[in-house]
Parts: sequence; C-alpha cells; structure tokens
Amino acid sequence: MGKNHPNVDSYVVSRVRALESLLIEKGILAPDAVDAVVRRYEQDTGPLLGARAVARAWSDPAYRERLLADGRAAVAEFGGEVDTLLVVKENTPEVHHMVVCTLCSCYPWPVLGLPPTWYKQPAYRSRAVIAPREVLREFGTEIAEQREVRVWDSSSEMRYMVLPMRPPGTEALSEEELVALVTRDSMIGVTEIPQPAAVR
Amino acid sequence: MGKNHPNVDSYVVSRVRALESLLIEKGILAPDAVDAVVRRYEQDTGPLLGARAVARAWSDPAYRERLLADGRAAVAEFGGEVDTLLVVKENTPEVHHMVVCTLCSCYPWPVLGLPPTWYKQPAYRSRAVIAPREVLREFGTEIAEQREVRVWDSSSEMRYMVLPMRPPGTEALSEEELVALVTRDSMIGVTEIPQPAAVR
Amino acid sequence: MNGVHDVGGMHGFGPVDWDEGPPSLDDWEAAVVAIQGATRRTGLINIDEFRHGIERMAPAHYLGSSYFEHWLDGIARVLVEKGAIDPAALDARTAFFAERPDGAARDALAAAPPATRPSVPHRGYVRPERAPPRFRAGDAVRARTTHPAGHTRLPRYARGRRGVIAAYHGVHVFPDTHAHGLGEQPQPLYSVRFEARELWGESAEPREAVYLDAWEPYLEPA
Amino acid sequence: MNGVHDVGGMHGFGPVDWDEGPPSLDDWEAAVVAIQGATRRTGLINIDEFRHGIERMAPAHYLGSSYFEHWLDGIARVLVEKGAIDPAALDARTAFFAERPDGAARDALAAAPPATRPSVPHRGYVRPERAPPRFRAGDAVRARTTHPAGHTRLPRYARGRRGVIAAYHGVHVFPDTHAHGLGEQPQPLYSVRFEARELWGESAEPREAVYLDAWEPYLEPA
Repeated sequence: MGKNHPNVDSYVVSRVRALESLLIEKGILAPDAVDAVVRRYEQDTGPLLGARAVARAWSDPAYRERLLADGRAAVAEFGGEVDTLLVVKENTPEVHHMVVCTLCSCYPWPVLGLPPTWYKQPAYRSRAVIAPREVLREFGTEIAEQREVRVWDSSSEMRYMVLPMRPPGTEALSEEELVALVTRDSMIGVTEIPQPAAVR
Repeated sequence: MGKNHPNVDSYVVSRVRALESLLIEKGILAPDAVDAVVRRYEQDTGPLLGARAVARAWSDPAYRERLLADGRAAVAEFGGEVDTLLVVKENTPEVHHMVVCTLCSCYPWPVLGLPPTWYKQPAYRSRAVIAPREVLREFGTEIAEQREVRVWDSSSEMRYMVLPMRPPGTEALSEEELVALVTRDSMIGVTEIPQPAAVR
Repeated sequence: MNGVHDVGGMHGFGPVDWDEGPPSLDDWEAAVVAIQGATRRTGLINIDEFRHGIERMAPAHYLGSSYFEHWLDGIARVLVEKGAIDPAALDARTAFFAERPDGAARDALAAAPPATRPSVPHRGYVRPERAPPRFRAGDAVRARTTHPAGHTRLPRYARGRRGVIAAYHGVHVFPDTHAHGLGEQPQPLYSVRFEARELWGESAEPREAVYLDAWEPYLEPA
Repeated sequence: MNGVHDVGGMHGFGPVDWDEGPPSLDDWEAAVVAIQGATRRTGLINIDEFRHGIERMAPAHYLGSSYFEHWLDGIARVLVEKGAIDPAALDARTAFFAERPDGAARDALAAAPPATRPSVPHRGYVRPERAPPRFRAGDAVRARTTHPAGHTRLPRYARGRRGVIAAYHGVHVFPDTHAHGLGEQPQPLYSVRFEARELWGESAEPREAVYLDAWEPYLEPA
C-alpha cells in the first residue's frame, strides 16, 4: 500500500464494484477489462518506452531530431502503442523544462506509465507554475539562476515529455545501459540525471 | 439545531473545551466569558440596532444624512456599542447595494447581530461578486435590468450595511412600526422590504 | 468554470509529497481505469465530458479524495446525467457490495452478461484545417478575460495576461463545446508562452516562463 | 496568499443555502467566540494574524468544516506558533474532554484560575495621516498583479484589473504586514469601483460593479 494508497473508504470500493457490475450488465464494460488493466499496468508499468526514446536520442542524432519533431511517431518506432500526440522538450544548459497539468492531471501514460501520486496532487499542480524552482528544490534539483525554467501546462490533448540532458561520463555506455539511467522524474522534468557512480 | 448547526465532530467540541480550559488557566480567558457571549448573542442577538437606524433614517432626513456620513456615530445615538467603522449604502430606484466578504466573512455584528450561516459559506461568498443578480433571484429578489447592482466586498476593517428603500404605503406608520418591517436580509442587501400586507 | 480543480498558482497545499516508489493500482483503482476506458471506448463519455464531470464534484470532496475517486465520481455523474445508469440502481448495488466486501462484480449479475458493445473508432483530436489560423508564431496575444460557468481549458491564472505564440499545432477539437454536447467545433490550437513576470508580477521567480496550449477563441491580439 | 479562502468569482459551490431562521450559537460555538474575543482583548492575536491563521488551514479541511471550526483551527494555530500554548498540552486536554463529553472547561483545572489579564485598549484601525494620499476620488487605478505567499486582502479576482477610486477613507493599519509581525505600517485606504465587465469579461452580468477596499500599495495608476 504505502502513501500511494491511502485507506480508501469502503463505500468507494462498493461503489466501484456496483458501477462495474452495472456496466458489464449493459455490455459497456467487457467482463475481462479490469484484468486487462491490471495486467497492463502491473506488468508493463513504468517509463520504459520513454527511457528507450531518450537513450536512443542521446545515441542517434537523426532519431533525436525525429523525436523532437514528432514524439508520437518517434516513440512508435519502438512498437509501443501511443494514442496521444506527444511533444518532447529537450533540456539544454540554457533551458530546463518541466511538465505539469494544473487543471487535472494530464500525463503521458503511454510513454511513462502510471503517473506518480504527487503529480496528481494539488501541491504539485498549484506550485509548479508559480514557484517551479522552489518545487524543483524539493526534488533536490537546483537549477542555476541563469538557466531558464520553462513549465509546460498540459491543457490540451497533446502530452509533454522532457528529453533530459545526457549525464557526463556516459560516452562509453551502450544504449541499453543508457536506458537504465533514465528515470521517470527526469522525463517529467523535476530531476536531472546524475553522472552514474560507476563512471565517476 | 437545524442546518445552522450541522452535527459537529465530537473532536471539535473536546478541542474547544481544551483550549478554553488552557486559556482560563493562563488568565487569558475570563471564566465567565463564555456565559457573557451566550447572554449577549442569545438575548441581544438580531438586527435590532440596524433596524432602528433604518427606521429613523426613513423618518428623519437629518438622521439619514448623519447615518450615510458616519454610520458608527449615527448608530451610537441609540446607545449601541459599535466598535467598527460602519459604511451605510442607500438603495435607490437607480441602485441596489449588496454586501459580501469574499475572503472571510466580515459582517457588521454590532448592528446586525450574528451572521446567518449562508453569509459565511462559499456559495454566497463566491457568487455574490460574479453573479449577484442570480444570487439575488435565489433570495426571491428581482432587480430590474436598468437598475445598477453594486456589490461591496468587505476587505478592510470597515463594515457595510445597506439602507433599504422604504416600502410604499408606509407613510402612516410610526417609527416603531417601521422598525418591525426592517429585516436583516434587507440590510445585507439580498432582499428588499415588501409593502406590508396590512397597508396593501 | 472557475472550479476548485483550477489550482494553478494557489498557495496552501504544502510541500510536494514526493514518493520515489513505482506507482501501482489497487484493485478498485484498476476497475476505475477499466470503467473509464470502457466509457470512452464505447463513445458514452468523451474526454471533455469526463473532465467536466470531475470539475463539478463538491469542492470539499474534490480536495478530500484521491485521484481515482475523482474519476469514479465524475464518471458516475455523467453516466447518470446521460441516462446510461439509474442512480437508484447504482445506490442499491453499492449497498449490495457494502454487505459483501469481498464480492466481485459478477456476484451481482443475475444472468450471463450480454456481448460487449463494439468500440467506436477513436479519431484523435486533430481535425482538418478549414481556414488559415489567425495567429502565427511570434504574434503577441492576450488570453481573454472570461469566466464561463461551463468547461474550459483556459486556467484562471492566464486570463487577461499577455503572451506570445510559440507554435501552432493545427486544428483541435474544442473542449468548451465538446464537454457540453455542442459538438467538436474544432479550433486552431497554439502553444503560448507567458513570462512568469506577466503572470505573477513581483511574486514571479526569475527566468521562468509558462507555456500553455490555448485554442484560438481563448486569445485576442495584444 | 492565493488560498482556498479566496473564493470570490468561483463556481461550483451550488446555490445559496438560504435559511430564514435567526442564527444562534451552540455552546461550543459560543466558547469559540469568547476565546477569539479573549485573544484579541489581551493583544495576543491581532485581527490579521487571526485571519491568516484560518487561511492556512488545510484546504480540504477549510471547505469541509463550519465557520466556527475555522476560528478554532486558526486560533489554535497562531497560539501554538506564538508559544502561548503547548500543542502537546492542547492534545492531552482534548483527549481529557473526549473522555468527558459533558465536561465543562473548569473540570480540567487543578486549582483556581489566576486573575484574568487586563485588556489591551483597542485603538481601532485608523491612524494619523502623515502624507497626502497618492490617489483622489475619480482617479483611474489598476490593482497590482501580485501573488504574495503571505496574507493579503487583495482578492485574486481584482488583481491586474482597472478601477476608479470611489472614496478615500484615511490611513488604516496594513494587513499585509500586521499579519506577519511586521507592524501596522498604516497606508491610505480607498474604496475602488471595478466594473463587472472589467473583472469578468463577457461573463459579467449587466449593470454591475464591485467595490473593494484597497490599501494604497495594492494600487498603481492606470
């Protein structure tokens, strides 16, 4: 459980079951749909597709260009099912990007998996636009004062993902090794990817 | 009880007692202070002072001028203890005034007594400034389209009260009879005072 | 609507409750995700109706409940409004499961369920361009001062504020009508850059900009 | 602060729950009113500290609780912050009364209470005018675009909006400092008229204006 799953009222659980059974009865919900969701997000969860795209972009300049031009098409090269438009913003020494959805919690599920709880809560949604550096510091991320912070408020059906900067000292790593370095939070833009300990 | 007093959590009542006893112990709260509050607002509650000022203003043009110039001084003529500045706004056939406090629930307690529950709730506070005519209609008050609505958001330590229009057909009434016509809600500005049935 | 969901720029929610662990779904949450998918798949509830269903939660409930409770509440509201489910039946069945905390959905079914309805093909949100867009990258714009009671994707913090068109993204389904049964009425969509100083005045952090996706009716020339 | 208390212009709270009956106080509410009076009377908590104490309630708690619960929560917060009461003692005593639902406050006192502290004379909020006010009735002004994290009495709906000075009310204690232990720093106070159309754009009702009391630092010439 943990804090991702506060003790939910038993009323809520009963109501979900009730709605589920009513919708199965009406032919709206397939009887195996819940199992399919569990399978998908318990097994395929996580930011693997996003991490693959990032590692490839670091390794392959032509891919990087395709990713920045059309995120959906570039990610689909890995065979993933991406049913949203995807805009990828590249971090540079001059600009740091960060993604939020102030009005609800739009998130690039197809490339990053289930959103973390904090992403969906008012604390993050409210402050990311008015005090992003303060929020970043709470994630341990210090953005140099002369570096611009750009916050992307996901108000349309386009989804946003950050292409983080490749950490120094990773020139010798294979693409597969690079994938392992790429964290979900770095693709939301609340952290940067540190130089791996092994190459320090 | 009624809806003014939703079932409050027993924790709240215990906590009030706890704070009360701690503050008595420290000499901050007088042991009889709670009784004094009960006496004051159970017995002296209500908009009597405001109603007296309104009825006098209807009957005495010089008093009306004093009331509009300095509400506190004019109300103090009735011997009431008014510890706030009071601004009185006069309704006319051209202008209807209405009082709210969007940020908290500032209210002219000394002249109108305890605030009604609805005045303190977000439904009134949120909509009074953006949709006052719609709110007024919920109180059964229809303001003619060519009449201006002025909403007074009580953001400072000045308090606001409305001087409603004297209803027609009340020329023969005594000042004391007029007092009985003046409602709290008309001095908040959410209703107008109808012509009394007796004189229709 | 100026709802409690529109939290951009608010204070008072405390620090971010950062949790490094990978997210997972409880059983009831997985069911909510499946239900949401089914209502979308069958065309019963579109994305904007879904969002507006959530926005109309009682504000204290919205702030006091978790993300997937929002989904549940919003979906049930819209399904009832559309006549797709009977609220009394939902209540009765909720009571049924309250008595059976370990029950499964199928326990409430008297007979074998019917065949599941076919999916409505998902067309995405981009539509053909019928006229040239009003603005071009680099144009100065101002987000309109508007406070509609209905659904909108223009957050309050941007209203009346000046920005610059950063990019044009083609013509997209318009949420303000799509949420209200008024059709897709597709509109040009832009990425608009707002300087933090313009949004937050002296309270702004240095060197910050917010980018917002804004449909053409949200904007006027500045 | 852009807190949950700043509800002016919001949607979603439903119709006004009008209750014609005369208001009254439950026993615990009367005690809260007395406590508030005592903290003010003795100079422990000023009006702006009191308000800011309430504004910092957890937002879901604020919306989910009644008016006098707000007072209780705000007062206890400020008393603890000022070191006037020990939070552990407050918790312990809360537990004490939870066991004694019909208990009276004096039941918790080990000895006779001390003499009650004398009142601090109440000076009101108007202060001498030291310089001529910057604005005069009729002047066009704009409420500043500012989003301070601390206490302010300039509601969000007015920020950045143009108005006209309707009246000058002398020099008043400034809430934005007074709430934070930074002194009274008295400032000229004005009544400012804002046309509804300026505040709400096309969503405004016809022939409406909002009047707000605004301290001089909230305003700039327009």
